[in-house]
Order: sequence, then C-alpha cells, then structure tokens
Amino acid sequence: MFTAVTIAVLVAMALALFRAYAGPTLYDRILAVNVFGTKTVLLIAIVGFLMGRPEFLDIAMVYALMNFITVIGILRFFEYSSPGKSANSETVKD
Amino acid sequence: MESFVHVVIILMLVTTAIAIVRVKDLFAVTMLAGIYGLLSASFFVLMDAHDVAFTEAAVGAGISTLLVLTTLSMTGRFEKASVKPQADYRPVLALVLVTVTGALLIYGTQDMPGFGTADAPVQTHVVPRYLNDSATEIGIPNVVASILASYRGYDTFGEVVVIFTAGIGVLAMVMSNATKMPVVQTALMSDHVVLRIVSKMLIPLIMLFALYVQFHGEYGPGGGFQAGVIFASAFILYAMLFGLTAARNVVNHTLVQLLSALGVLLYGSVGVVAMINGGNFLDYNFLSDDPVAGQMLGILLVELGVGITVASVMIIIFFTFTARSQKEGEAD
Amino acid sequence: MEFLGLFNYWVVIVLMMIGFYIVICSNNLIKKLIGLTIFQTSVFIMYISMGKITGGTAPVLADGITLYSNPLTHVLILTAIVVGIATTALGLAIVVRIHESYGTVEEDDIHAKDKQA
Amino acid sequence: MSIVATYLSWALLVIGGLLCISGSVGLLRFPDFFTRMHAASVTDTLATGMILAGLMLQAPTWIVLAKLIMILVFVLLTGPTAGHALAKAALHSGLKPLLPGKSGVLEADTKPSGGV
Repeated sequence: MFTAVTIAVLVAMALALFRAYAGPTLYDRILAVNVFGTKTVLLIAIVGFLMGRPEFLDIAMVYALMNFITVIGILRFFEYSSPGKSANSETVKD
Repeated sequence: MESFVHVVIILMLVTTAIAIVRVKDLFAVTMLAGIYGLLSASFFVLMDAHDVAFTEAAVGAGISTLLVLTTLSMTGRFEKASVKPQADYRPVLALVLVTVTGALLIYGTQDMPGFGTADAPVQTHVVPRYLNDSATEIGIPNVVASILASYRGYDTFGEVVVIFTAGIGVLAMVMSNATKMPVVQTALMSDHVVLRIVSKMLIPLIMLFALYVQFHGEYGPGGGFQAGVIFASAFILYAMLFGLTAARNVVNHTLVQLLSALGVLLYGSVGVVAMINGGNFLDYNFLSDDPVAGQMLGILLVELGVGITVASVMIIIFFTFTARSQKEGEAD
Repeated sequence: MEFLGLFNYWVVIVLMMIGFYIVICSNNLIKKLIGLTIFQTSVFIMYISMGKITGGTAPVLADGITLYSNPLTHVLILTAIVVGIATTALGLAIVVRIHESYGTVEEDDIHAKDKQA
Repeated sequence: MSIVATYLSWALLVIGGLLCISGSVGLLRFPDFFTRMHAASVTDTLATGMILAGLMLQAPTWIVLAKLIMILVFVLLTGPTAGHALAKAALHSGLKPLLPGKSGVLEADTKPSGGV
C-alpha cells in the first residue's frame, strides 16, 4: 500500500515538474516549486516507512521549512525589483 | 520498489537538467535548480545518506536559491540571446566536446563495480573498521558524526577554514561599507500581515529545531553543518520579512564576524588542548581521563564550533548580498 | 537490481556532461554558475551511490542491524556540499562585482568591452 | 495494532494519494494561474494531512508519531500561508483571474497580462 502512495506522489511530482518548466507566468513556476516541495516532504516520509527505518523524519521537517523560506524569498525578490517593472512589462522570450 | 523510485528520481533529475539547459529566463532556471536540489536530496535519502540529504535540502534547495535570486535582482533576469554570427557554431562545438568526453567516461565505467555490491573496493577499505569499532571507541551511534568529527577531524577542520575563508572573501568582494549604510526600506513586506505573523510563530520553532539538530547529531542525522544552515535560515527569514536594519539590530554585524572566527578558534583550540594533554592534534582521547568521555566531549565542542562558523558565515553572506542589492535599488 | 548495475553511473555522466555543456556554452555568468552546481551535484550523486549497499541501511548503529551503507562517502560529500555553497557564494560575489564594473554579466559583452579598453 | 487502525490507515493513505494526483492534474490542466493555485493548494493541504495521518496510525514508536505530528503542524502552518502570500503577490502584480464575461465564456478581466 505504501507502494501505491509512493507512485501517486511520484506522478504528482512529475506533473509539478512539467508545470515548473512550462510556466507560463512566473507565479506558476513558484507554485509548482511549492507543490514539488510539499510532495518531497511526503515522499521522504513514505520512503522512510517503505525502507523500514522511519525514525529519520527530521529531514522531512527541513524540507517543509526550506520550502516556506524559499517561497518567501522569491516573493520578496519581486518586491525588490519593483513589481510593476519586472512582473508585467517583460515577456517570456524562450 | 526502492529501485523503481530510484530510477524515477534519476530520470526526473535528468529531465530537470535538460530543462535548465533549454530555458532562457534565469528566474525559471533558478526555480528548476531549486527542484534539482530537492530531487537530489530525495535521491540521497534513498541511498541511506540521511546526513547528506539533510545538508543538501537546507543548502541546495534553500540557501543557494535565495543567493542566486538576490544576485539576479542586481544583474537582471534574462539571458541575452546572442546575436553574433560566431554563436552559431559554438553550441555544435561544445556538443561535440561534451559527447566525446561523456563517451570516454562511459567507456571508463566498464571497470566500475556494479551498483550496491558489498565487496566493492569502496566498502572493503577502512570502512569496516569504522563501522565495527566506532561504537566502542567513540561511543555514539551515528557513524557519520564520529567519522566527521573524530576519525577525520583534520579534514573537517580544513573544510571549516575553507567556509570561513569564503565568508571573508564575500565580505571583501561586496561589502561596500554595508555596516554604516542607512537602509531606507524598513517596512518591507508590510502588507503581508499573515506572512509576518506566521513567521513570527515559526522563527522560535526553527531555532529550537536547529538546536535539536545540533545536539542530536550524535544519535541521528544532524550535526554542526546542518544546524548552522538551519539556524542561519531563521535569521534570513527574519531579515526578509522585517528588513535588514531590523535584522542587523538583532544580530550585530561585528558580532557575527567575530562569531564566525570564534567557531574556527573553538575547533582549533580543542585540538591544541589535546596536544597540551599529551596527545596528537585533535586526539580527543586525551581530553578526559576516560577516552570515550573525552571523545564525546571533543565531538560536542567540535560540532559546536562547526555550527557557529557555518551559521555566522551564512548570515554574513546573505546579509552582505542583500545590503548590496538594496544599495543598487536606491541607485536606480 | 541488476540492471541498475552501471546505469546509475551513466546517468551521473549524463548529468555531469549537461552541467559541463552549460558551463561551456552559456554566455551568462550566472547560468554558468548554475551549470557548475549541476556538475558538482552529479559528483555528489556518484559518491553517494558508490557507498550504497543493496539491502543496507543508514549508518546509524542500532540493535539487530548488521549491514550498513558506507559512511565515509557520506562524510566526504556532506562537507563538500557546504563548501560548495560557500564557493558558489564567492562566485556570485564576483559576478556582482563584474556587473558593477562592466554593466553586464554576458561573457561576449565583457570581452568586447575589454578589447575596447 | 488493531485491524480497524490498519484499515483506516490504508484508507487514509489511498485517499491522500488520489488527492495528490487530482491536485497535480489540476495544476497541469487548469486554464490560468488562480485556478491552478486553487487546485494545487487546496488538495495539497488535505492530501498531506491525510497521508501523514495514515502514516501516524502505523508509527512504530512514539517518537516517530511525535515527529509526524510536528511535520503536520508545520505543513498546515506554512502551506496555506505560502499559498495566500503567493496569490496576493500575483494579484498585486497585475495578474488578473479569468472571469465569466457577458457571453458567459471565460475571459481575462483586462488585456491578457499573464505574460510574465
């Protein structure tokens, strides 16, 4: 049963990865990274049970923490580079 | 099942790396690099390297993303599309070089022992001794911590000095009288009330967690390196939400600089004390009458030194970068 | 587990070469640094996967467990990661200075400005 | 562990896994940022809660249980906060949600400013 959940989480990660690549807006990318981070927390927790040594869950904590800090850092980055300029006027060139 | 997860994660790593090559928006590149960090950390968990995963999660996905973003805010977001004619053949040449090198390396892997074999040379040299004797010689369950701080204490000392030097280097490069600079932007993310309140609740939790990681490192994954990064991230979070000036009021710039040196000094002093007591440099057996107690004490102090240095260097690096980017913002 | 035998190393090489390609081919200094990070991470992955023993578990001693993965590679890579971020920070600091002096972080433009001077 | 706890745990895990996938499909398929965000963050919180609760029922020792609870509290605090901040930042930067226009067809409120 852990297997099924692991596969579900992996599928979710792959979809989020695609969204991070495809964009189109930068907020989509931030959202995708956030979702990816949460799914990684779950994956670590489940893999711990799957491999029979679930006592190392501290790592999942760090993931949740870093996920939060990264999202805030990104938002702050856009406040700095004056959002009116960076968020609207430029268009994706790739 | 483990090998299935292994293959999927490895394939996702390759996909992310290729996506990084193709995307021109440097912001998106940074996001993908963050995902790459998360993925490699999950891979380390699968490979039983919990300590490494711990560090990579804090560093690769967290701090380095923030640093790159701060730099991007100074240098601009888009990679310039090259218009020169010489740019046409360059990717082809590079691709040929890369393919040839890769093919040679793959040819070289023919002699490598298969994945997961227990009798590979890596597993038979030195390591059995560490695994068998660590429990009686050092007396702590986490073998990674005992190798890091005791058996290979010299190495770690060197690494700590490298980190300290990098901190000095960053200061020398981009400091720009950052200490005296009047920072105007204090009410930075003032409209994010929810964010501020939740973060205020979280910051003490993060620090507590960092202390747990620091002092629990002998019994589970953790230790000075990880705890230092986590501890620094609490201050970074504070600085991001309440402005650099407020954060500087909490952790004085001079104090952090002193602390970063103090950590290295603490590490070195432990070694010197061991020498004074009649042993070799960093031979913790001589720190106490009972060798095992000496080892425990030595590892505790050394990890503390590592933690202090790593935390303060990370704070220094982040604060100097932020101060620089704010200065640039005002110049515009 | 058999087919994983060398596959793991091949993927490491592919990742390493992707990082290498970015370092050579990208014009932007920040992207070059990210390429360097990918290269670096591929080395980490190689070390860590060399230390894994099939059926082994994390090297934290516990009763009733006899087979542990290699702790030595973990130690080497653990310190390498933190040193890696420190050097990346130094590289970014240099990029910031270059941007201040030249007004650009594109390699071509920097060379062009150097020739003019 | 009693048989009820086992079945409950499996049920929670399976529902959590399904929510995971459905949220991510929403993230992939929905037309604009705000709908994607709705799909992703709502299911994210619920799925995380369910999977962690399912794991809690299987926890072998109390320390594992305590750590799982810590993670759950942490995720429940940070997830919605990050989502809220993200949506707010997106709205402030001028990204407009798709709204039903006069013809009843979804259309962007202003000129499509989504090209960020």
